[in-house]
Amino acid sequence: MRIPEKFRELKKRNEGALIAYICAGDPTAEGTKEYVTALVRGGADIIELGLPFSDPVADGPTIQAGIERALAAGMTPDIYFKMVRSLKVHIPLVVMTYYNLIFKRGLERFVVDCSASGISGIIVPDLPAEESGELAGLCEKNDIDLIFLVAPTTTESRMKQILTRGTGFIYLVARLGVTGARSDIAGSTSELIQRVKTNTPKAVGFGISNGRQAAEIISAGADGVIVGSAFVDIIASGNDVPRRLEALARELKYGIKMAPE
Amino acid sequence: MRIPEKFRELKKRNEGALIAYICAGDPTAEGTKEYVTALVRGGADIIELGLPFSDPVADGPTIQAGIERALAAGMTPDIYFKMVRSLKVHIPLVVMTYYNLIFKRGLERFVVDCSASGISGIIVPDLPAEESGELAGLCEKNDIDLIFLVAPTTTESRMKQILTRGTGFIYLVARLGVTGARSDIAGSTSELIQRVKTNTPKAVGFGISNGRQAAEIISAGADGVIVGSAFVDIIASGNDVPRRLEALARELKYGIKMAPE
Amino acid sequence: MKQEQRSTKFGKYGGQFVPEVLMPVLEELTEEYEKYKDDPVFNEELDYYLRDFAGRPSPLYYAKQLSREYGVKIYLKREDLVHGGAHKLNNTLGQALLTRYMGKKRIIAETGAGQHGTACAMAGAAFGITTEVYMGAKDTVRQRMNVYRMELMGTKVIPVKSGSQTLKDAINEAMRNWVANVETTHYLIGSVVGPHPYPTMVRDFQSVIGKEVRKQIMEKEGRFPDSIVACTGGGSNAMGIFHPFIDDDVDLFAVEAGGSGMKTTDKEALHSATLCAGEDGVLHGARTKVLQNKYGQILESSSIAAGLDYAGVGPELAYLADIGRIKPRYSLDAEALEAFHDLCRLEGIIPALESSHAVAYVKKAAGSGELGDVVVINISGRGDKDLETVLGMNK
Amino acid sequence: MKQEQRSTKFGKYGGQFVPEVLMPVLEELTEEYEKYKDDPVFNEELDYYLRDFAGRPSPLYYAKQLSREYGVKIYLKREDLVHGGAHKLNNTLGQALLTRYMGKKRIIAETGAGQHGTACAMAGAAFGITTEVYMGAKDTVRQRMNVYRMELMGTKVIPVKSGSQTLKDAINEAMRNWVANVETTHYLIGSVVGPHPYPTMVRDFQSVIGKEVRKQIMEKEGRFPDSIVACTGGGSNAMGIFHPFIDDDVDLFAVEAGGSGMKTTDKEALHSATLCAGEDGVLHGARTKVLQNKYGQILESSSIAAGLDYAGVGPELAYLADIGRIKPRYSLDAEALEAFHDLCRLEGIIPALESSHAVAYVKKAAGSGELGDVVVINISGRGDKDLETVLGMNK
Ligand SMILES: Cc1ncc(COP(=O)(O)O)c(C=O)c1O
Ligand SMILES: Cc1ncc(COP(=O)(O)O)c(C=O)c1O
Repeated sequence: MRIPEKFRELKKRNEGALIAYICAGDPTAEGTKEYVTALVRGGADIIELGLPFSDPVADGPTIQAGIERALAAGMTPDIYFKMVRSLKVHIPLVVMTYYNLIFKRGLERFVVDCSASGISGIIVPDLPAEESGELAGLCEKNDIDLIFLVAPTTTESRMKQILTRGTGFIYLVARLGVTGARSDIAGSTSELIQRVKTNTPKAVGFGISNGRQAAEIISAGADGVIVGSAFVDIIASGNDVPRRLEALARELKYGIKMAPE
Repeated sequence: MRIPEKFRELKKRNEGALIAYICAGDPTAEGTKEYVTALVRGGADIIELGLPFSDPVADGPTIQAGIERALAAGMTPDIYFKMVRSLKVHIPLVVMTYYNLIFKRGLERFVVDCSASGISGIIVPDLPAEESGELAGLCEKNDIDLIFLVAPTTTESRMKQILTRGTGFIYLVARLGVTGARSDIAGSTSELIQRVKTNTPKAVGFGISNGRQAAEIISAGADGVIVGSAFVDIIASGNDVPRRLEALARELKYGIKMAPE
Repeated sequence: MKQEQRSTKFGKYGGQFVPEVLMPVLEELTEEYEKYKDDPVFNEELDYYLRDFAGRPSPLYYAKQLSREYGVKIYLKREDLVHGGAHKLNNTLGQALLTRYMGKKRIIAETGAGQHGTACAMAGAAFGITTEVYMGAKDTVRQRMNVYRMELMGTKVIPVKSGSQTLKDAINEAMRNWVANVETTHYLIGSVVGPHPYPTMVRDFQSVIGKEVRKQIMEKEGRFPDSIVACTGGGSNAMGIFHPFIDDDVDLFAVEAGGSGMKTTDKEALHSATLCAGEDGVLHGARTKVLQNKYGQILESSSIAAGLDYAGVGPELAYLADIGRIKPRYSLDAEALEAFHDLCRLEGIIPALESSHAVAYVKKAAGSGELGDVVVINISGRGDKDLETVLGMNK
Repeated sequence: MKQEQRSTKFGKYGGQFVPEVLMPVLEELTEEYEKYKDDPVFNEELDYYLRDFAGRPSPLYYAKQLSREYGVKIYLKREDLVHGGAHKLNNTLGQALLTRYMGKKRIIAETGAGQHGTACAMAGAAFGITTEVYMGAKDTVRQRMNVYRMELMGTKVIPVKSGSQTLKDAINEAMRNWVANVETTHYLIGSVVGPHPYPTMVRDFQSVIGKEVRKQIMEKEGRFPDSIVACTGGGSNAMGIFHPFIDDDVDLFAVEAGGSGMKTTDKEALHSATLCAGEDGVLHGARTKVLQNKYGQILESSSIAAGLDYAGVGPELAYLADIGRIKPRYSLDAEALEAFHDLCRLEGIIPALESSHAVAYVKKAAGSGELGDVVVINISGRGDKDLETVLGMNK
């Protein structure tokens, strides 16, 4: 399923999107398949599936640890695409990885592999718009969305450039600081949501871990909520993982649905 | 007994002098008395009694160790003079010490103490002739001999100065190197003995440890032989000390007496 | 060459491959650096600190005995005499001063063995700027003395307990902190690596080395050297001494760490010779040569010299190597150790193990004629920090 | 003052109190030194090594933050930047060069903590002269790194196993070796101590420090400082910076090690403050102030700074103190440690614990006005060697 389709479907139901991140191969490729299924059951609308890179400078310690577990267990791009192809889910899948893995595979080959394995979008946290021309062209050619991030610090001129180039959705970096810091959410995040003037859906990520926060984000005007570390934490615990992933997804999705206008 | 008297007496018998060094207070003041007696029994003609100084730069490791034992056992100049006064020997006693002990006591007081306790001569290895004016004057006034060292390196001009100032005997530094190096004795030492042109008796020291060496020194023209480390070694052993001191003195004196002209 | 300096790239290398949050601060830094780099007041103040605080100029010493032994005329550029014991301070003083001119209140940095961290601590103290250094928790134990040195100078050393607890984790953590504090904080990168403008800026601050050599060698030889040899980790001491000679007829040798041999596995390289054996990639914000496996995963690098032990290299060096302006070479651990001993014994100068790689290459190449008659070696630092390593190896 | 320099004495101090064997070699050394000390060729060669090898001139650094904290304008003379990390090399280069001019083939020296030994090793290697250093066996264990440093530079370190196996035994042993090898060997004394001509010669070689300060302070302040403060063990860094100002209106403070307090027993002093608390005596070849008991036995001295831990002091300092030209002062261990921390934190300079005594005195005295408005402190060395000591104290 393509991402815009998913957002259109949700819009019709007047519902925000839950975008769930986990790292492929953490702790095994088989586990990932099971967890994806659990997240879908819990209500995730889009799954971001991390393709692990050895030097994940844009990730926090929790996700870095997940990446390290995945690498230690032997995850590679080849295995990744094979595994994705074998997933039987009917929601959009997005690959999140660092530019060097794409660069090394060859941009075209990477995009074609995405397309062939049923991936709908690509997020590259260390690829700013300025450097993304070639990849964006290939994505367009192959009907893959190239998703960009914007941050509270993003200047107006860069914002324009990003909004012109980004498709699928815009990833808003909330910079929440400590989880649950309400005032923060209400402040800089809603300000950022206002600043991002586009018809492309806006999803907010970084530091969201429960339904109440998710609700606030949606209330502030976002079209979706991105949750990663909270899921990776559950995976790291190794304890009753599928059930707890599903439960958290359900709580988040419930918060999103119940968010006051 | 005064030193010149001793040398006159020996000269009459056509005999060289055995000058024995030990360190006062090594390992105790009582021990020293006993050892002096033993040396006299063995035939020593003059005893050099070291007054121990904390930083004996002119002494070798053996004598340095003796000095350290004496200091550790509590030897001081006060105890030294008291002990010397109590010695009942009828040969000349010479104090050998470093200049700082003399300087600190006061030159005059030191010389008077020597005189009062029956000491006939003073050797100060770190006091060259140039610095010795005041002490020499006091020695003369108090009938104490001030004994100087000459070395193979001593220049002619300094030699003259030393020979003018030195009384009692002239201490020739043999610089034998390794004990028993015959060629060395025959070479630089006899050359030095020739170079020292004076009527004052000449005694050769440093590195002599047996009768044969003593004999060679006397044969080369010396009036006496100074032996220190060999005696201090016996004391350090702590084993049958008085008897062995006496035996070594006897061997040395025998070598001296038997020396071919 | 001139044109490249305006853009963010050196040919196809360089650029800014960083999270979006950092793009604005890099833009700001680029602007501010452009503003001050030719500002007379800024430069006068920097020159003052380089002279009175760091002890510049460092001598160019004719190494008579070494020359005789190696069979080529050797001059040593004595960065080992710079305050802190290495060239690192040239750059940290420059960036710390810039931090003050930019009105920022805080410096962060990452450090591996602690050399760059120490240089940051010195500059931070000299300018009275709050300084925090991220260091892998394992490195803080291995390099306890350097941690202590930094702390003595008022720098907060933050042990990073994630991942392998070494340099790469310290970089991640410093980046994260920067992301969270971009407005107040300058991230002080220690070599000619990272996103634009760092490679250019650090090169410029280190160029004082080469500028001095130009004057000094003219005084001594009446001409430029035939070749200049510098060890290359990230490449800052190399670019610092090379850059002022880039348009001259002087051969420039970048000597990397060949480690225990030029082999790699899927996870690690036995060396750190990125220019010699790396492939194009994107690491730590820039496109450059990288030690990586077939998938693009970065390899663990290896070298007896902690300061050379890095899987990337400055993008400008990658560019200059591609166009043939610099010659990438390597020395093995054992060769560097031998050269270390040579310099100690023959000249009474204890070089850093990093710098010993440059010396070792001269030893190896002098006979071939490749270096010409007069060589300048950049002695990038002193080796007191390396005694335990050398001691261990000798036992 | 001029007249004294011709004789072997400074007033009643100095002289030559050594075994007869050494008198001729001292005479020879005096003559040779007199011959070369104003020789242009000798001096040009020495200047060359001081500049290109040792890294001179060392900066005179205005310590802004320290000045503010202590309340007096402070300049630091940066001997910590000299090759080897201390002023010691100024003297060893001078004497090693003289050794070559005298046609001698071998240098011997004694060392305590290893600073002077290292400086000898550096000079020996630079001039290609066989160098042997005597070191107490205990000190070789305590200062293993310095032993290794010397050995790396080709110096033979001879562990002395007699006596207390420390500095005093090393001195004895070096003396003995000298006595046995006077023709071929120069004994390289590391401070302004020992028999004539050493106190004069070492002072002259170290005077490069004060000569540079004269020029530098005129450039910076347009006038001489009100006072100069230097730590004093044997007194070489102090005499080196004082001597060129001896006829000027500048107050000169010689700061000794007060150790853990100014008390003594019959065997040992808790300090090393010879000028402050010593009495006239004769030690190591010269009449000077000495720490001694009532019989004249030399006391064990004590200080947190190994380089100050000596029961004697240069005879010229004793003389200058007697006539009131220099002011003897002391700082306690704890005060020196505090100043050490101040300088690290406020200026990013890690001083030797020796030099920290001078800093500490400035801290203490700045308020009294005794130092005037502008003070120069001689930072005689860097403190990297002292980290373990400081670390131990802090725990
Ligand atoms: C003495 C020394 N030389 C060289 C290097 C390598 O860095 P670069 O290649 O940036 O000069 C380091 C890094 O720490 C170093 O400490
Ligand atoms: C750094 C430093 N300062 C001072 C001294 C004391 O010596 P002097 O008083 O001769 O300068 C030493 C002696 O080793 C030293 O290493």
